[in-house]
Amino acid sequence: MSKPKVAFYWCASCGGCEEAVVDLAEDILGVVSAVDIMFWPVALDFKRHDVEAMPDGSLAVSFINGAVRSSEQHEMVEMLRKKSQAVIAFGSCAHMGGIPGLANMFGRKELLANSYFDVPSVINDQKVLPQTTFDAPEGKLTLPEMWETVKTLDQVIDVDYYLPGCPPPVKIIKEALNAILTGQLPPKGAVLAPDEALCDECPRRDTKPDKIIISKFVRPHQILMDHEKCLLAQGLVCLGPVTRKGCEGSCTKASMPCTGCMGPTSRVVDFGGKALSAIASIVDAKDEREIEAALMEVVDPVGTFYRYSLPTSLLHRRYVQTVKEGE
Amino acid sequence: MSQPNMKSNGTPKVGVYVCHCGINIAHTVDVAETVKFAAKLPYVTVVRDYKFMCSDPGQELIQQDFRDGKVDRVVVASCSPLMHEATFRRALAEAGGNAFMFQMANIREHVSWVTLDKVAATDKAKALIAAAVARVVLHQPLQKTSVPVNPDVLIVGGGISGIHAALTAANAGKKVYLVERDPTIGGHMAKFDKTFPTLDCSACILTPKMSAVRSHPNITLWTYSEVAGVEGYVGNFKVKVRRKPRYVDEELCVGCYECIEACVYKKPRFPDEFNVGLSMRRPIYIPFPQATPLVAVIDPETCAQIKTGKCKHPCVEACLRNAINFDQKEVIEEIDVGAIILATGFKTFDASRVSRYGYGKYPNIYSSLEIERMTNAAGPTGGEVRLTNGEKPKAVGIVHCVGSRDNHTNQWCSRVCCMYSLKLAHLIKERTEAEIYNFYIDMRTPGKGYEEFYERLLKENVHFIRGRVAEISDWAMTPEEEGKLVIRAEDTLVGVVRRIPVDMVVLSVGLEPQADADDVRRLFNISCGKEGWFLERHPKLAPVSTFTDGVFLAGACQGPKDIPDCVAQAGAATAEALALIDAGKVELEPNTAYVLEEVCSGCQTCIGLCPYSAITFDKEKKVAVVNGALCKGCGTCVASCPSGSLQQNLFTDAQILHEIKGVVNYV
Amino acid sequence: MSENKSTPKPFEPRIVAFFCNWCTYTAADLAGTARMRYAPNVRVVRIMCSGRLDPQFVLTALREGADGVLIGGCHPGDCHYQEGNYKALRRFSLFKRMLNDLGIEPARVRLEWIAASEGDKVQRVINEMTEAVRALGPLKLEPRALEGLEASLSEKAAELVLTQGETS
Amino acid sequence: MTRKITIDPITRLEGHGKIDIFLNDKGGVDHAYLQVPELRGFERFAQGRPAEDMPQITPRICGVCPTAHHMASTKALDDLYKVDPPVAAKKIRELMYSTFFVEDHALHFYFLAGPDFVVGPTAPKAERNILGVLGKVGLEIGKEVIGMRRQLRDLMTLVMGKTIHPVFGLPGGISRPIAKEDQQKFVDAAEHAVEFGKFTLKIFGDVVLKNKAYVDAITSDMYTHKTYYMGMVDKNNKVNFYDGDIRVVGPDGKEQSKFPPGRYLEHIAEHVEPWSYIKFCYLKDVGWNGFKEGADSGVFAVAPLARLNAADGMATPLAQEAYEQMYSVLGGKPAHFTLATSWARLVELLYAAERMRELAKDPDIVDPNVRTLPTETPKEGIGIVEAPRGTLIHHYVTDERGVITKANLIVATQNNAARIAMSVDKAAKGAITNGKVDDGVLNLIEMAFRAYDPCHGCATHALPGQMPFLVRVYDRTGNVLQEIRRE
Repeated sequence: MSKPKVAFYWCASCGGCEEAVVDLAEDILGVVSAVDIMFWPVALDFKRHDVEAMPDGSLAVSFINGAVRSSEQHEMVEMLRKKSQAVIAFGSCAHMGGIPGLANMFGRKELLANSYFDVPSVINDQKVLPQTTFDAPEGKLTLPEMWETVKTLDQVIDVDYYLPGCPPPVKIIKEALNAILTGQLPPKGAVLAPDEALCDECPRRDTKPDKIIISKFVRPHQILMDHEKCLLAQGLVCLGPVTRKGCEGSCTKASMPCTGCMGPTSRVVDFGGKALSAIASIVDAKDEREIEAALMEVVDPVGTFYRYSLPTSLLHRRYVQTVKEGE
Repeated sequence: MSQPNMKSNGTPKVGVYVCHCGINIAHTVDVAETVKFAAKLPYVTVVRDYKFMCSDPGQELIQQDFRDGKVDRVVVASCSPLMHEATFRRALAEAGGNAFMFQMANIREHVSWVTLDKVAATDKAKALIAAAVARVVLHQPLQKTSVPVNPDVLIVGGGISGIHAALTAANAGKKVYLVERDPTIGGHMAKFDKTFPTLDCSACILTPKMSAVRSHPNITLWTYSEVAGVEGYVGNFKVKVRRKPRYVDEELCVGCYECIEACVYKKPRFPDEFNVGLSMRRPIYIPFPQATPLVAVIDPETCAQIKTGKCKHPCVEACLRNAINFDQKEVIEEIDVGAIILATGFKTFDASRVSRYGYGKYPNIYSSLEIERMTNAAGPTGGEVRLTNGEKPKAVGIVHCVGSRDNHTNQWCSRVCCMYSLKLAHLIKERTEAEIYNFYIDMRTPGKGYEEFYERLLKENVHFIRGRVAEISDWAMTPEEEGKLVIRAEDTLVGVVRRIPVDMVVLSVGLEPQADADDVRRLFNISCGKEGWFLERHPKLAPVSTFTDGVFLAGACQGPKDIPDCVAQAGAATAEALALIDAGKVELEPNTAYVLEEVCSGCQTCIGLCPYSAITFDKEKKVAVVNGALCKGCGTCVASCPSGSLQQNLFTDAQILHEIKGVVNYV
Repeated sequence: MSENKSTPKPFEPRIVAFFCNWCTYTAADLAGTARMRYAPNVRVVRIMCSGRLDPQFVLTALREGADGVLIGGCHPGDCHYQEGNYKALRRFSLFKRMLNDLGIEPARVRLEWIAASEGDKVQRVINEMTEAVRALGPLKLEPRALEGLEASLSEKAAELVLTQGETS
Repeated sequence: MTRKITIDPITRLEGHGKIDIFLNDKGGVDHAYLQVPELRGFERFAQGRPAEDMPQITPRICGVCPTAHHMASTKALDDLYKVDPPVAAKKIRELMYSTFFVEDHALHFYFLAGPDFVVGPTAPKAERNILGVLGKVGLEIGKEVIGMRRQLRDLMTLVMGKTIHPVFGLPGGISRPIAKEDQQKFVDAAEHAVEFGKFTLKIFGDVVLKNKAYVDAITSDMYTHKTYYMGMVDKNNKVNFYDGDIRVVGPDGKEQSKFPPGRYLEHIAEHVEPWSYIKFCYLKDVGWNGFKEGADSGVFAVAPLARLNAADGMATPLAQEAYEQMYSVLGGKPAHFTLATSWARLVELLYAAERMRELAKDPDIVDPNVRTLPTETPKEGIGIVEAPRGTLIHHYVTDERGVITKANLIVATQNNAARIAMSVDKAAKGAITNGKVDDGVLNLIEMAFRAYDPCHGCATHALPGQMPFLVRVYDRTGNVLQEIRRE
């Protein structure tokens, strides 16, 4: 019986997810022997027309990381969708939009203007902007056009499973691979990580006071953290209680609060909304002014509560008229 | 909309029943249209409309469909759930269903009664129906839990209402705690000489009840005390009572007055509260001869010993029973009761707020309460009505509606002023033969024997002038007005402005909520109406109940009342309390929170948020645990649970989110 | 003459209200009993306490098509459950900042303290808010997914909450 | 009528570079353009975020060198709050950074550039990958490489929280100290790394330098540009990755300028072209004169070879040895041979290992005091480090609450962008004659910029640099005559 065929693919991502796969280290050899990797741009030779030539559904699984930002990425993932029995959104960007998703707070036009006009090191008197088509003396040059909005993988194609994390913890990747190889997958749509919040496996868990009531939230650079005690109890906005476990508290071990890259549990429909609710509720103040003072140091609610998940927020963003460059 | 949970429910079969409520709904909402609409909603198997769903035949429609297996859950679109939710839940249960497989759409109070535009009203009704259907699809069968009721009763306020309630409950064999703020019970009624319309002696009918309270084996009387805290819930309240030190041992004192006579203040020089300042008392005093308990009390504000510690305190020596004890401290009593009756009464309107009536500016202008004391045989003047110069008044004006029916002060009618004004007119005339002028807006004399009493006063040649008094001054325009108080008012019957010179004016002040009514209502977690009177659960159908189960209202704290009404209501409130107690247990709405143990991460966010300490942390399982008996179902913890691992029966995230989807995306 | 056809229907705001059972919901009943007329644009979802209000509810309402959300709770100190309204206030104070950063006008999401006796306030607030939102116009949100997937997304959300709705 | 060859990332995915080669009728190359087709706008959406989040947000620009972004960002925060971290914090940061360098340089040599040198540019493409390398050097070594990498990354995880996207950097220090009992692990790993560095250089010597074909390739004109070079140096003008001044030398190797990070704007400017999303850095005081070589063109290079050119030597003995050996073979400083970058990288690897060893043994690194709390009101901060791929600049302006109002990020590959474009053009011109393009030819072109290890992920906040290729050769009517693909 032939080995299952798998593909790894990346969209708008940082490459950290590929690195995470490489971090399987010795185990990667095990994986390589258990499956046929048909397609992995970063590491192996492959041919697009080979993929095109594959019969639909001939790939057992495609692991796709990165947010989707352009029609070209869209084309590619749609093709992979056709060729694959299962598509797994790999990592925070494919799962929830990830950090690049924060770009949805702004228009593409703003991004371009800022990068090519505003930053102090640029000297651009002619106000030159990269053009989708440009007639060089020798001929026509083209650049692909970016979408106005960063999208998650399941906002452009149907996704079977999600592997959360920025990047997904090696342990979670291994377990997912095993589940696939042994055919022990949960129902479609599931996130391939435990459905409990991080506190459950956080090394600081047993230091929690009986009641967590915060008189004033602080930012990490404002205090010397206790290296044992619950970070939330120290007044830091730690999203461990909101966030899926699976990383074993890699950030809290380093005395830094959880920022939520593993995303919410299955029982939460909007990560940011829920996180905000939990954090605001434990403030120990009753009148408006006190409350605002207590929450003052949460200077950036969107960036704090939707750090990795803005494109999946229920609001998503206000409707924007897509603008062509230069307009 | 997504598939509901088939495992536990099977495919839902929703029955939708739209009520016309006569024409209350049907007049504005196109019922037929909503029925057509509802029929298309997912999982709806039966849709009916009916004139009055709450009627027996209406309920029978539901029950029949259930028995026939046509529906397994029900939406009724009619009035507010606060009105009839219980009715329909019962109907469903009686038919063998589960009472909580039910949801109500409020298309009367929230739609037909507040909307003129029929199209808009129908549209809104559809939205609410769609929401109810979307939600009921996810309902789960639930069981009510019940907890035992503590049979003891707390009664707050020792006026006639509180006294009557206490005696009634005690006579029914219940243990009663009666808490009164003043040193004695009796309230306002104890201050009156006579009561209208029968003119029987107030003391004669009240004092026996007062001493009955004192001596009743089932009644614990705590005067000079206040409720300091209330916790718990219907059937199981935990109450803290603060007993202020009176510096006289209640058990030892026999009320012999020796200590009072011995006081270093040979002459009484402090305003006497009971006589509303018309007379003076000493720092150590007994409010009045029939005070209950008949125990002296020392006023720490005025007692030299307590203030300076430099008093020879002859009172101590004077007391043969060594009852006086300056070391007495405040005591907090903690009691458990099953029901609470509030009978905290009223205060009278401060006449000086209407400056044009000259109260406090001119001599011989009195509030009605002051005259009540003056006319009282046991009062400061021994029952004589006298001017400040000691002479009898030859002409007295009685001004009605001072602080009542007046947009500048209080809008409401105080209900008792007309009658007590007539009573005072009679008493003053009886004692002084003076000419009495009543200035009234309307004479309001509903009540047994009241109109007859009015007739009688007319025969007694008391003058009645219909018109609101404009001003009272000492400004004389004619010789005969010299040295008199001149009442200027329009006589609306004759249509002329009249100036009536009198020697004495009685201002018939209205009734107002107690100054601290707002604190008290918070203490007992009930509401006040806009005017500040305690809010009854329903003005007609639940006039002595409040929105807080187990807390009942008696007397004027709920609104102005005369003595008969107060007593009647006290009886009613007691009956409600007894009904609650004798049922033995209370059923609790099962809308409690619950933890999904298998997925709770033990983050403990919820624990500090529960106002009832109903959530604890299981150190073994490392999960939060909700104590269903303590949980009141506010759902705060659910909204705060960071991982959605806490839910609330009847208000799960799923149910509410579906209701929202339904209410917005109903077409 | 053909103008009538071409002119679109005037914008009618859709507002979802979350009313506390003990105060604002009762007040709304009172307004009804007193036959106070007010704008028909608000649809009420009853909750036991403003403290039950999860910001996810507001976000869901807006995502589903509401142009505004009104939250009604008991006056400070009056909460039937002692402190639920303070929790609502805490969440709201941070939430409105976040909405603002996301470009949602403050007037679209409003928190009001309305006592059981204040039927007239229900009337006033609903009329005010309806006009305020009407003035702002429809809340247009970017579709979260490409054609076709939007539905399946909300399905998914529904499934998620359902699986947990079962666990009672 | 010109023909057009497109060398395009097979995935057609933004972030991969894309090369268009225009051929003239004689089949020679008119011009070859390297395009970078994506922008993610981190600089824009950094605005409104609290500054202390930057060390966690900016690494998402690139998951291959997140530690570099993390460090640059953290140093920018020190400057922003004008706070000086305790000695232990500084040393631990540099320890981590050295560890990262060893690991990253190793990855590049063995996995990415290695195939060209170890297996050979003209070897069959199927062998020209990590497996080929292993075939040549033996599986044992392969295991050694993987094992080394894991050992180092485990230590990075221990201190930085995560290796991919670290979290430990804070203004004024780091989030938590190193436990005494852990110090030995670092010492062991460092010793191991030094051996690894030596032995990697040995492989390079054996396999590459003993092969005349390579040495010729390295020194061939096709891979040579006489430009300025930039790198960070310590006070003795020795190479330093974590801290120091920026030094620029001219094509003649003489110091052109030397400045502290805070003054970068006086020396570095960015030029925009309409045909690429990447911005091209140049020396401000020389000016932009197009894609040209020489002293009058502001074009300059960064990354290993540039760093070595810009410095007077290495701060550790073994590395200094290797440094001298390299220049003696290459015929002195500065070396203009692009392909020598891989060699320079191995010299740096050895330096990083030695530096790691020094720091690992330093008693200071287990001092519990690793934070100085900021007291100043934040305003503006600049942080510069040497990323493996070259000079990396983070520059933030904030309001008084420390919320970013402006951010400027200049990354290694932008600094190299102009020179890379020139290299590709030159290599194409050298490699393609009579319009014949085959696999070997393509590799010759690819080698020209792979040596820079360009990270377009960093450069445009798109994806990291190793690009699979598609080459289409069109005839006059635009039909595909020839198609060649490769990894």
